[in-house]
Amino acid sequence: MANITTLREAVGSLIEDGHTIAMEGFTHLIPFAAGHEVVRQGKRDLTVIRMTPDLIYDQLIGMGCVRKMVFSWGGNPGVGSLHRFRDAVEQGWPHRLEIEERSHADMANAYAAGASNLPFAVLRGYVGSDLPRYNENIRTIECPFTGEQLTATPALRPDVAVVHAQQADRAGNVLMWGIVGVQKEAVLAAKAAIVTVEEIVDELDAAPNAVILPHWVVTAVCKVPHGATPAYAQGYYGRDNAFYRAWDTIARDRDMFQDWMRHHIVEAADFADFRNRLRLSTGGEKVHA
Amino acid sequence: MANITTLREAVGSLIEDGHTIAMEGFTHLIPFAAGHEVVRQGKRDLTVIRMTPDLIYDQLIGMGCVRKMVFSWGGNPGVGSLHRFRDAVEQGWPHRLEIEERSHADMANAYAAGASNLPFAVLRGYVGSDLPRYNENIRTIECPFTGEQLTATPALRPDVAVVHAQQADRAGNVLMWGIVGVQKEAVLAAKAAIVTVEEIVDELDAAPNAVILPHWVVTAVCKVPHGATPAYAQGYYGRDNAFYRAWDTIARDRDMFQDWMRHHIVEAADFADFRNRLRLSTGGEKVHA
Amino acid sequence: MPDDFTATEMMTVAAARALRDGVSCFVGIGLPSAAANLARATHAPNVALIYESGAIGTKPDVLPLSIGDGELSETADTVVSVPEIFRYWLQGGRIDVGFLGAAQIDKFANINTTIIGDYANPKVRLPGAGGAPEIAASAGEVLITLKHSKRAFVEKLDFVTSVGHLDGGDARARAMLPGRGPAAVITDLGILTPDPETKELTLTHRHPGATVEQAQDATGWALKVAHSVAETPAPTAEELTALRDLNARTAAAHRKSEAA
Amino acid sequence: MPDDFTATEMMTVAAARALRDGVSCFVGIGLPSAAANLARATHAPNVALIYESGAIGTKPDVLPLSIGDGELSETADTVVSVPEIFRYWLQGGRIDVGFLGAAQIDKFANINTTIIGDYANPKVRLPGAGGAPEIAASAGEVLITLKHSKRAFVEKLDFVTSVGHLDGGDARARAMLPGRGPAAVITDLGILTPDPETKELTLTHRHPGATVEQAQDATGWALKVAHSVAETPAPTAEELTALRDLNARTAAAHRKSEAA
Repeated sequence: MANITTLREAVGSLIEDGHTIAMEGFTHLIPFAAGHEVVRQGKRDLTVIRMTPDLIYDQLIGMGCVRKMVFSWGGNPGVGSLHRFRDAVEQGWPHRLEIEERSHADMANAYAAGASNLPFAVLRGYVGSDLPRYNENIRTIECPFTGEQLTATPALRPDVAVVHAQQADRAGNVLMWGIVGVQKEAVLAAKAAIVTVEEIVDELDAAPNAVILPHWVVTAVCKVPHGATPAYAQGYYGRDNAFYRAWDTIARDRDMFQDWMRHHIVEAADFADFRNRLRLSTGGEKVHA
Repeated sequence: MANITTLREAVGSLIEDGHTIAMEGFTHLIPFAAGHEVVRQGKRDLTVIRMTPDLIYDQLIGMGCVRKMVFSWGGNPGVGSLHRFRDAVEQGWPHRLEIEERSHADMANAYAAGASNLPFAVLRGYVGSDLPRYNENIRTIECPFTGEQLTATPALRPDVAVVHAQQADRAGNVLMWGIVGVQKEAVLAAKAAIVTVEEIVDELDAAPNAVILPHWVVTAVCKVPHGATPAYAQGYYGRDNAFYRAWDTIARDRDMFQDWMRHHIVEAADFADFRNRLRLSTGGEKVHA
Repeated sequence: MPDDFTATEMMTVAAARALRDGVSCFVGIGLPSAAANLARATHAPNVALIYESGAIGTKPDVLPLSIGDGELSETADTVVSVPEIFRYWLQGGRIDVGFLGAAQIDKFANINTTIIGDYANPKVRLPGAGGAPEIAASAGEVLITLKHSKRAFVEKLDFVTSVGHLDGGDARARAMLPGRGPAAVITDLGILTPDPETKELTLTHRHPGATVEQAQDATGWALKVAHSVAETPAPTAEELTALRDLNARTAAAHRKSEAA
Repeated sequence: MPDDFTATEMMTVAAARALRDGVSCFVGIGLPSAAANLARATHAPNVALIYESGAIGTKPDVLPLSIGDGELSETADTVVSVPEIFRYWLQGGRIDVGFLGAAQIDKFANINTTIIGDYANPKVRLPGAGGAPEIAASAGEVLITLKHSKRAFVEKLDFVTSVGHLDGGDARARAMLPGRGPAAVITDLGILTPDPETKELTLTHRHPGATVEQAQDATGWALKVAHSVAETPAPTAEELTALRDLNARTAAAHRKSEAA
């Protein structure tokens, strides 16, 4: 049932103001192109879920799209802080950001519970940690056999999951490989799923037991080459570590951030245009998608 | 830490009378060679866990090795009954067999809970079924968020898991592909694991995200070519459907069963010898392992 | 129209027709597997077949003898672990149709595959539950296929392994079961569907050559019969050819594997 | 013996030495990753490195900048999903050593990576928990490496993100925590290990050129000092070469990827 369409159409028709969305991809395959499209379409009042908010949510937060964020590690990997996230939490700019903070183990289990149509997940988590004091959604549950106290955490059930993958075929079956994170769980936990892919091929040359999302669990498939830039897509391109470092400067200052976002993303026609603008602004040449 | 050794040594040193063992493999990769070795060594008083007891446990039950069986589907796939299992349950021959009966979904979740070091699993299971009336280990648990009633089932934590795989490397890293069942979960849920393999190779040519058991979670690796016969090993040999059908006749009669087991398994030196005896008794030629 | 077909062929064809194209179908072994693969070979090329062994989107060219044959894995879109298939796919609500067989069935399409007689002291020990209790609960709807006989269609099950419509009416909804439950029971004599209100199985179709009386005689309770019982259209030439080809390929493949 | 090395090099070498060969090690990013990979390049070639991104048995030739670099996946024995890595491998009890960094640490090696100041009204919002709370709880033992300063080594944490020895003594055992907790804290000045009884961190080693007084001055509580404080052996030529080669390869790879 996957609809092979444009990213503009997929984001426009599936993501609504006020929705809960999960854009996943653990360092690898982060759906940046889709994040930009959400910014361009000016979505508002979103609850955004992501284990590692990374630059993709720093951009959404700074542009005022986000009401609440559910996350477990909010840094710029290998660089330092996410300044727009910090500014929202520390100074309430551009507005107050509600946060629900968990651990990686919790969120990974909570996505798996969502994919499994369970209302909660059970884990050995948080013993001795202060996190449960600040998150009433972290509770305890007793084992009915041993009496042990374990952690219960509510399943994650986003309205829309957004992930990026290497390939889809013409029916919309999706193949990803390498670090696959919680993408399958996020897609299966969600009511609808948008998948951007590097390329659409006639036939997926999948290994036995490969990570496949069949077309009938994907709502929309959109071809967006380099759609995970500045993250990486194994077999296609590496991580743009320089961009991650440059972001530290861009995002540190509110005005610089807004100018940069306006020029590179808001005023861009699409992700290919963003890549051209970025290449030009960093002294490179125009590229053709 | 995997010890590359003989199956005789592995079964002899790791499986003790009274142990709880799980020999898994879902139709594919059933560790028949290991089952024979347990019979040959005359292990007794075992609790045996397996989703689909198949011929491997029919043999153990008929030979009197088993005190209790935990299972979810006890038939001869595509053929009919497991006669030794039925004889034990219906007539108490060769002695009374204690059974703990669950569903596939329950056992799959319970292995996953064991692998996750949780005392129990939560599932949507058994609503309206009579099974919970006859298994006090099927209980209910309340979601601390929604109040929903769900099924709780105790984790499976065998003393020893036994599985068969296609390949290991010289360090004892194990690779399997195709239908992988609950083998990874059984191994990770167990205190010790024996893995028989078709071959030991210099280097595993594994796909990204392949199903691998690293050597440090495997206790013993034993090379046993055709070790899943009469089940199949993808890439190596097909399922011996004729044997599955012949078993219906062999196992239906107590004497015929005992004679067959004595001649083909108990008196065989090892699995290669079993295969020769089987080939000879079915009119074929002697094979060399 | 071919006039020469067996009751089993008619049953398989009727069961296959009950599967709509484009759905995801969790397939039990035996008759359900034959029907599901016949559907894929005829009117439902885009059905996604899922087996409890973990094969997703499998397209076997021959019928598997077991639920985990190599053919299922080799022709699948992918194969996942058994915990995953039950957690993410079945319980996760991704299965439109569950296709089951049974040893015993009652008038509300509850089924028994566990035991004949007393549980502690059984007359016949059947294989047991397998995946059925959760397929019956979680699939969007359930199709059941089994041969019609008084031994199978009983007033009271010796053991309820997997739920149909419980004691009828809105019992499933009250029990918070995720799926809608059995939509049809296809036998070698006809088709039974639950009454929209009471959920009691009602004979709506009789197969060519079979009579309402035969169906009633082969049922262990007073079988409800629809106001007007339609005759199931006989297998078309295309259906019969597809089914016989499938069976012939299956037999040849199994002979070959046994000779190997 | 090379006499020219930085305090960071000494810290990395000392942290690497703390990792025994043959263990399975769940590696945090940053200093722990450098130390673990240095260990693998020197005395611990058979250490199995696991990253929370799902890479198992990874053998990166350069240091990953992020926890999920392609280098980790390409050189791994296999890569599993993130739920699996936390469920089957960490919580499953398959990890011998967890290797963590921290922003703040207290005398019982509890750590803070969440917030400086008040949670609702923070002075500095740090990245947060990541995998640390469950690594700290479930790994067989924990190694922690961070630079020594009064800002980091505090009397009272602003927030306990991940447990060390709680309030000391047998508190971990009473809390039913699966792992034994922090076994050593390796800083740029020396090595602290928990007192066997009280579990209070105790300075047992000072690095060459560092003094006990420096360590005490850089600690926000009255630092307990072992009866006899050993001098950490300086990095060997082999260790320094391996570390510098690793850093040089890493810098070259990152330059190359940026130029690409």
